[in-house]
Amino acid sequence: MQPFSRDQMARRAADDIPEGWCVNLGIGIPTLVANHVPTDREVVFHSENGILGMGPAPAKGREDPWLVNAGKQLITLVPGASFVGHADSFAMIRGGHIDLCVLGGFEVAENGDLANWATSENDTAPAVGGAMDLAAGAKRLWVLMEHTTKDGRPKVVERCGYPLTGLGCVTRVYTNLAVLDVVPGRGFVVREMAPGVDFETLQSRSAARLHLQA
Amino acid sequence: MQPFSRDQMARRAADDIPEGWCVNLGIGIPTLVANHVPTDREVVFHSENGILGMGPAPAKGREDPWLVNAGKQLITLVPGASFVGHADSFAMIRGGHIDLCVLGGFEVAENGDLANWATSENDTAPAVGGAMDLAAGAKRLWVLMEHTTKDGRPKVVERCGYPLTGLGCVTRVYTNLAVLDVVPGRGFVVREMAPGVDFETLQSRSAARLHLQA
Amino acid sequence: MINKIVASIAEALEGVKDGSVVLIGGFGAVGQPDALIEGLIEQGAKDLVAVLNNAGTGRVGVAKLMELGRVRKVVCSFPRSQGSVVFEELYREGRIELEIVPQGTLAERMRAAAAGIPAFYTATAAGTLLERGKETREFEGRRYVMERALKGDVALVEAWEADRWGNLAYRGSGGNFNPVMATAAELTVAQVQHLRELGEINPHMVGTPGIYVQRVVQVDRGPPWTG
Amino acid sequence: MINKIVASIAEALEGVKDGSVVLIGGFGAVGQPDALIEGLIEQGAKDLVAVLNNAGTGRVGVAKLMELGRVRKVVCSFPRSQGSVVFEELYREGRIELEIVPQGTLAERMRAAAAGIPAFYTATAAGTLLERGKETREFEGRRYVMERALKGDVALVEAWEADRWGNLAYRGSGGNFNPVMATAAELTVAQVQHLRELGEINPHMVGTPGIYVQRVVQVDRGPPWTG
Repeated sequence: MQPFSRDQMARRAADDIPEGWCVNLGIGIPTLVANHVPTDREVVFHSENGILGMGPAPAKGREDPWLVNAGKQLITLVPGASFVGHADSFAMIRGGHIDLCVLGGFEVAENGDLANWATSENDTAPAVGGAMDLAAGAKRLWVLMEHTTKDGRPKVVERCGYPLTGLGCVTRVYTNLAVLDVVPGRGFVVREMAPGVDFETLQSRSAARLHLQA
Repeated sequence: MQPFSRDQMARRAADDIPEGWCVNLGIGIPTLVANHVPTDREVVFHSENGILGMGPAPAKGREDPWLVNAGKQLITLVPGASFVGHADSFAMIRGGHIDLCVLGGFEVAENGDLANWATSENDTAPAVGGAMDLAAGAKRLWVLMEHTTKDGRPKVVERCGYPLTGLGCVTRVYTNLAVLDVVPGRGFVVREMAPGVDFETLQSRSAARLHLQA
Repeated sequence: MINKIVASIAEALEGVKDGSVVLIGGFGAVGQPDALIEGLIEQGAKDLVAVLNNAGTGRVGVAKLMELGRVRKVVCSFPRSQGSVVFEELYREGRIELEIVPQGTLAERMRAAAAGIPAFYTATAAGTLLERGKETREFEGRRYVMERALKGDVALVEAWEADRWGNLAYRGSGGNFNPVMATAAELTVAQVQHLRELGEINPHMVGTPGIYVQRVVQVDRGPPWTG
Repeated sequence: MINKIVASIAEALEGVKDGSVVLIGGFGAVGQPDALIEGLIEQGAKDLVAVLNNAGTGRVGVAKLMELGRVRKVVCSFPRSQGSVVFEELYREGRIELEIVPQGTLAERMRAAAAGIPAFYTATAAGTLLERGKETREFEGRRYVMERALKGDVALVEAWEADRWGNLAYRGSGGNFNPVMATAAELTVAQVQHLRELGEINPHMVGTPGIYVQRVVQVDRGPPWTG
C-alpha cells in the first residue's frame, strides 16, 4: 500500500481544478494545493483578508511585508489581482461567488456534514475563523485530510461526532488513501484509490458505507 | 411683508450649517443651499450617486461629463473628494453618517412627519428616489419649502394629509415666511420670521399651532 | 487562459432568456450601459423584469425596450421623471407592472443578494405606504421593515476600463449602481470604453473584481450624454 | 478648516471611556493599529469589550491590555492561535468573557451597524453550535440565523496614508478589517504612516471616506512585523 503523501493529495486536488475557477484554500495542508496547479492553467486564488489573485510565496529578498494571506504568510500577487476589505471579501464567500473552497477536516459525514473547528461541545473557546462562512457559502467544498486519525479512528463517518462546521456542504474528500465524492442521497462514492489500496481495506478504515462508482 | 426669496431661504439654511458637517441636498431648491455656504467654511457635500466632496457647477468649457450629482447636473469635485458605489453611498445615508439632509416638502407636521413624495394614496406610480432613505437615516433633516401652496393652503400642518416620506424626521423648516424648529413634545417653534411678518400672520397661514421661543 | 472579453454585443448577450430579471446600471446617462441595452433590444428576450433607478426617458434605450412590449415589470425608485413618457403611457394602460423601491433599499437588496443575505431590516419606509405587505419589527424601540434580497439573472453594467479577467474600474461618478448590480446577477455583462492588459489596473483601483463579471465587451461610446 | 489630524497618540485617544466597545483592525500584523493599542494601554480605559479577529499574541499589544485586566470581553473569530497565551490563561481562570463569531459574520455585523441594519439573516453557522440562543428562520427551504448589528464606541484602525479630512488609503492587504471597522464606530481613530495634502489621494483610491473618521495620527512604524 502506497498512501498518498500530503503533496500527492494536494496534487490530486489541484489536478481537478479547472481553469477559471476562483478558489479559497484553507490554512494548513490545503494551502499546498496552489503549488500543484500547472502554471499554464489560470486559477484565481482568494484569501479571506481581501485578496483576489494571490500568487506564490515571494522569492527571498522580494518580500512585501504588507502582503499576507489568511494564514498570515507572506505572499505575492499575480497580474489581475485586486484588493477588497473584509466585509466585501466575505460577501464573495457568503454570497456563493467562490467556485471552490478546500479545507482540512476532523470528520466528514456521508450526508456532507463537516466537522473541522472544535473537538468537543465542551470546548468553549474554539477558533472558528472563516470556516463556517466558507462551508455555508462556497459553491463547492472539498476536504483534504488523512483518512484516519493518528490512532487509527476513521474520519470518514456516517454522522459527525464533533461539533459541525457546516451541514451537507462537502462535495468531495481527498485523503491519503482515496478520493471520495459525497453524493446527495447516496453517500461516499469512491473516485480513486491510492496505489495498492483495495476497496475492502478502504472500507475497513472508514466508518461509513462506501460505494463504487456506478 | 417681505417674504424670503428662494435664494434667501437657501442662504438662511446655509448660514446655519457649521463647518465640518457632511450634507446631502435634495434636488430642486435645496440644491441652492450649496451656493450660499461661505467659501471659507468647509462643508462636505454628499451626493446619492456616490460622491463625497461635491463642488459647484463647472465653468464653461471645464465640464466633465462623467461627473453628475443626484439631480443629474454636471458638477465638480473639491480636493478631498472620494467616490463610492450606490450601496456604500446609501449605507452612509441609512447608517446615520450624514450630518444633515435638506429636502423639499409638500407638508411638514408638528410631530416631525414629512410628506414630500406622493400627493395621493391613489397615485400608484410616485417617484420616491432616495427621499425615504434620507428621511430615515440622516442625523438631521431640514425642509426648505414655501409656507403655503400656490392656492394658499398651509404646508405646515398638525398631521400630514399626503402619504408620508418619513416619521418624526424633520428637525427644522425654512419657508418663505419663517424658520421653524420642530421640537419633540412641543411642535413648531418659531426661530425667525421674514421681515415684516408678524406672529399672527404666520399663525394664520399655518395649520398647526406655532410657539414662540421660550 | 481566462478570457472574458467577447468580440461583439451579440455575443455578450447570448443566451439571455425570456422572463429574465435584468439589472441595468447607471444613474442618468453616466454609467449607463447603453450599447448593451440596444443589444438587448436586438437580442429579442421578452417578458423581462427590469431593475434600474429610473423607468427610461424618451423613446430610446430602456424606454424603447418597454415600448416594444418586452418589459413585464419595472423595479425602480424613480419611475416618473422628465421624459418618462413611454413608461407612463404603458402604466396608465395597465400594460406594465411597477414595484417602487426606495433608492437605498434597492441598492441594499441587491447587495444582500450578493452577500448571501436573504433578508434584512431597515428603517427606510417604516410607517409609510411602501411598507405595505411587508413584515415589520421593532428593534430597540424603533420600527423596521424586513426587505428581501433582489437577485438578477443578468446585470448590464458600464465601466471605464476592464481586463480579460473581468476586473472593472470606473471613471468619475460612473460607478453608481454598477458595482452593486455587477455583484448581484448570475450573468454580469460589462460594456467598457477601454481594454487593459492584465495587471495594468492598480489592484486598489478595481471597482468590481473579475469574480463578479462573466463577459466584457469594448464599445467606444465617448462621453455620456448629459444634455 | 476641517482638520482631523491630531498631534499625539494621547490626543487621538482622549475621552475613550471605561466600558467602551473597541473595534481593533488588522489581520495578523498587517493593518494592525499597534501604536493606538499601546496608546490605549497608557490611556487607562478599562472594562473594555475588544472586537477583533484574534485574541492577541505574546504579551504585547492587545495581549498586554488583557493581561492588565482591562478587557472584560473579547468578540472574535479565532481566539486560540499561536501565542494567544494571555487570553488562554485569563479564559481558563474565568477572568475574561468570550463571544465567538464566524469571521464573515463578524465583518457583516459591523457592516450592518454602519448601514443602519439592526439585523440580517445568514446561512453561516446555521445548524451549528454557534446558532445557539439565536433566532433561526427558513427562506426558500434553507435555514438561516438572525444576526444583530455590532457597533463600536471606538474603532482603532491603521492605514497607509490619510489627509486632514480623514480620508484613508490602504497598502497591500492592509485594509482587511480596517475599512469595515472604520464605518462601524462612533469614534474612529486612524493611525497612518503618511499624511497627504487634501486632494493628493486619488478619489477612487480612498478606501475609507473621511466621513467615517474622526481623528488621524501619523506614526512612523515602518513595515508590519511578519516574522
